[in-house]
Amino acid sequence: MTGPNADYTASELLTVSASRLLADGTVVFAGVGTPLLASALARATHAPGLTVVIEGGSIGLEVAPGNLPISTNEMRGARRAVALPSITQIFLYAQRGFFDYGFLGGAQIDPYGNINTSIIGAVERPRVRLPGSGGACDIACLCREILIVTRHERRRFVERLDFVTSPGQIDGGRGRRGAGLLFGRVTAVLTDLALMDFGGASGRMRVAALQPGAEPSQVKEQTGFDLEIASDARRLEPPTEGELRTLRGLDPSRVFL
Amino acid sequence: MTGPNADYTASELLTVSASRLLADGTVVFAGVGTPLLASALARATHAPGLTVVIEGGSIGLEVAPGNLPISTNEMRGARRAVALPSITQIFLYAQRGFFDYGFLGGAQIDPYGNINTSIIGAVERPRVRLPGSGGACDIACLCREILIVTRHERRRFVERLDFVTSPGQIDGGRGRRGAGLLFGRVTAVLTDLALMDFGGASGRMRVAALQPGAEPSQVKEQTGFDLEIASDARRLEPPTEGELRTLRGLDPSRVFL
Amino acid sequence: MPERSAITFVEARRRLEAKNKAPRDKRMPLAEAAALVRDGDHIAIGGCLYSRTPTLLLREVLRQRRRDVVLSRSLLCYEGELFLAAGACSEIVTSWVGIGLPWGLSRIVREFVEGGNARFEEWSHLAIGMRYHAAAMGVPFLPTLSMLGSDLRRTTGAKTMTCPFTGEQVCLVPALHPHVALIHVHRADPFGNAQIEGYPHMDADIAAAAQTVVLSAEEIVDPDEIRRTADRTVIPFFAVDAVVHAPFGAYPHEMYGLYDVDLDHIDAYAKRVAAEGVAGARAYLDEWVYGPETTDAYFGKFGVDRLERQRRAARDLIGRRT
Amino acid sequence: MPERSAITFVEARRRLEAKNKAPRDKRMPLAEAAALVRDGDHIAIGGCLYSRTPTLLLREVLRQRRRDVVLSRSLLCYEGELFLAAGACSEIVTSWVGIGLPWGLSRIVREFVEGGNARFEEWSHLAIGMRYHAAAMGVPFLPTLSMLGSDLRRTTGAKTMTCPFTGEQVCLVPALHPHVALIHVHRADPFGNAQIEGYPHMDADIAAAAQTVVLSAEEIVDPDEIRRTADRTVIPFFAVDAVVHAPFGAYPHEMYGLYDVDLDHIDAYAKRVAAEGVAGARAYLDEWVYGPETTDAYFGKFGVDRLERQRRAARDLIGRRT
Repeated sequence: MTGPNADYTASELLTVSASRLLADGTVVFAGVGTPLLASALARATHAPGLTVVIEGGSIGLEVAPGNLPISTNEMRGARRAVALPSITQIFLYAQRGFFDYGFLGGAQIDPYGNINTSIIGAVERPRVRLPGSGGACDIACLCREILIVTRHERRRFVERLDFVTSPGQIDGGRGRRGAGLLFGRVTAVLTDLALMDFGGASGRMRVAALQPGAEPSQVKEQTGFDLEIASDARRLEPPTEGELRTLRGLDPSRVFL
Repeated sequence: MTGPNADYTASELLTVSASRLLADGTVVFAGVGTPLLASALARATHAPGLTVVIEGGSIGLEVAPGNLPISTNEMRGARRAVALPSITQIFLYAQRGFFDYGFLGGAQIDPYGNINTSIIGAVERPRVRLPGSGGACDIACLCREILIVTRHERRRFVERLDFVTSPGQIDGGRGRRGAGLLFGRVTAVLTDLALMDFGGASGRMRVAALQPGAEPSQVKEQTGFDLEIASDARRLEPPTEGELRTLRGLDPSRVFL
Repeated sequence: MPERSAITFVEARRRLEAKNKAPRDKRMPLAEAAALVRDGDHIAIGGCLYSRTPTLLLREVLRQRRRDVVLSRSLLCYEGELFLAAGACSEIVTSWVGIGLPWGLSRIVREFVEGGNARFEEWSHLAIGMRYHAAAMGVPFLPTLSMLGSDLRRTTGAKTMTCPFTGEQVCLVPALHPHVALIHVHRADPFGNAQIEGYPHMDADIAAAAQTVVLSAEEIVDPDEIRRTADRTVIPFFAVDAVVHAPFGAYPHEMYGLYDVDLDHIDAYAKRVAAEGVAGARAYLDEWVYGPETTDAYFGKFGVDRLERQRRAARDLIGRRT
Repeated sequence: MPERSAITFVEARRRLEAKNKAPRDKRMPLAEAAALVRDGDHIAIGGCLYSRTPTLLLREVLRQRRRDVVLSRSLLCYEGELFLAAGACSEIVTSWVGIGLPWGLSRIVREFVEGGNARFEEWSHLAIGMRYHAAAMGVPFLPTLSMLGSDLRRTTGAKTMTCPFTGEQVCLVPALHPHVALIHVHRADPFGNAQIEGYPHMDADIAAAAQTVVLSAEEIVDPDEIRRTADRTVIPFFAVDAVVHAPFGAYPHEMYGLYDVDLDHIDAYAKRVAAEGVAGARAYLDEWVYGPETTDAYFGKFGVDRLERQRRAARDLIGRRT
């Protein structure tokens, strides 16, 4: 996936570029895995004033390098937290508007950033029963900026979802407003190949920037729907030595990397 | 108000007979003053398993004799409490149905047990602006049994209210149901002259029992509306020595007696 | 919203999104924090009646001669009378106003409301709580079974609806987003993470509901102390805009476990107002609010012995906690 | 309610009104407490995923061979797999099911749901919380901005309405009143006053929402200790029906500050199920649930050293709480 001479893995690239999406002095609602690693990396690099929140009920946690939480509800996720409200309260803070960013992944993502983590096939008799929303649907409905971060695979980026678990831009345009979603929008879809947004006229997903070593043809080929490349598409900077060192220090045994 | 030879005051009589309305093993939502004294007296006499709750956010309090709370939100009301939830949570417990009894008083009470503690005169330009509902309207809407306890005065018991702060039986019959109140009803209106209920055919307040020394004529004369006396009206027992001793011990300086 | 000047649901969310949520040192002098209150603001007051009242903050708001504010509180104590008498307030939103049973009706509230010079918007106690809770939850309304069959439903503009799941009738109350919440707590760190002991009252919801939150705290602690007891934190820093170190910040009202209510002081005030009405409240303002230029001067009038007596009284009432 | 067998709003209130609310000693043996669960009951499980799970209570419910229960939980861990494999459960109500990222999809839930042998009713995480919260509040529904634009709204039967105050659209979710709540806490007195450290999860709402509440506690304390720290009580006794003294009652799941999750044990279970599917879960049931006749026998299989190791791990993670 990455350039031949790249000295980092695809998930390292993904995590580092995700961390760069997070501005200092903001609040990020992060799940475990890549989102939490990206958030911890951001805190350790350009965003020391970033506050991390996880859905189990932890505000301001500071993960211990090499001892990352595996679930959002466990003691490792409460490390150095400033508050431990109920799970319901955490989501109500999101609904109130306290959280700037929400990270999402997904088994299926459509051209408008809608996500399916529930069902492949029919609702009443699914072909594949996926784990479900968890907090994903809530994050998609309630956070100010929704950041979709995932590996770039053709089977994942599909023209039509079997089931919309987490609303993205719905059908583009005023889709969210029409559904009653007054707040929030998908501001970035980040993969190991590209950074995509919805800035085009069509309201569909389009490539705003390419990851180092990724070619437009490769991105299109790994996408299950017709994907526009912005004429002014940039090229993202590769991870720095410092970023990689810090990241690897956070997850030395590569539980999530 | 009480019999010529009575060796107790009207408010002592009222408090003692109020305490007898409380069954053991129940939960009472009490305001400060007579309700709290009656509840504490019940705990000290026939209902040791009575749990007292006050709206400031105290569950299971045990008042200190001679050091009674003056407000429902102060430290004296938290004495030996088992839980101190938020004010909102206390009322939500009431709404859920945890509280068996709710005590109410009132500046104006009509023949159906509806209560006014808000406004005498017109809403936009009141002649007398009373303190307001506090938790009274909530107690009237949410508790299982509403106990109205007050001095018996003609100006208080009126045919028509200027304002309904706390709904009683509304217009009798299915009045509460019609208003959407699925639960709770006024089971007793207790004064220093009589115990009244709504057991008659008319659904209006009627005398179910007379306080010691009180005569039907006296009760009618002190009531501002036509008050029926049940044919089987009983005579309430006077306070016992023990009840009076305990009660006076609770409020030796007679702050509320 | 029925009352004047609270913030609408959508606007409240937009303003919150625009706020700086960086954890930063928010400590500031009392005067600077109180200056975050502007003329015409809807102020939600923490604590309840004479418990955990942000007395020093309210005193400073009065000293800065704010005008035309709306005060909301679950139960409003005599701070309401002071704001009315000072000409600082023209509307109160509460479920009950007064000091307590022994003191009877508020003569000043009666004068202003009956004279048509102030508006008293009355909700049931739970309804006030539900309005703050709705705002804190980020929803435009909440349902309750209270106020059904009460004239309060009509006068407040609360609505009724039929539950689409059960067919039962419920009462709907609108979210209340104050411009400013003034809250006094036991403990806060410089970022605004706050902990309360004893009765939580409605403060956590008020803090999440308001656009601007001003905290005063008996004690400012190191963030590490908060992190060690994170499960006691009831207000997270990102909801807070200002932190003021204010020992005895609720006095003469009570602070759970720390000092008892000064009933002698309150009783003297009440007697004065019972006798002189608004003039009595204005005399109190001159003597206790406008007069003492500093917090020290204010507490000096009570005297150290009296404050110590009230501390001991609180210890006797609550005792050692484990 | 969309899911089978939860209690309706009005019925839930009636049943609660009829309950004995006397403060009495509710301590009883594990088996007796678990027997309060009946076939066909909707069981709400406290804690979340592998944190503060009422493991011993669930184990006993399985040992008593309950049938046809519905399980609801905010995030359902492998206890859901065990109930399905045991033939005890035909429906789960949750927002997510699995053990965690490293273990991938639940093979057993897939087999049962894809095979049409179990129903998986999925709500968003907040929606599950709002359903318990509505029931705890004693209202038939609550509004939320979540699930708007999601197919979950359609499949769950949640409704939408226009806010009568703002004209904005909101999603309404129905109250969820479980028949039984199984909750494990740090500390409870014999009456059922309960305190939790660390994450409160959704347990307080579940306790107020359910018709019957069964508590297990790491420690049974004297009521006076509760009274000294009343502001830490999250579940009041009048909501509780049974209290079981159960040290390590969540093991192999974690208990905040007391013992760490036993990932080795969980990983071994997961590997077995990944390889053998339902047969693997049944083998686990035989070895760890049906096999050990007593709690001692169950913990004997882990061994004292292992339990002590997990205690130390928790202390290292949380440290001393001043």
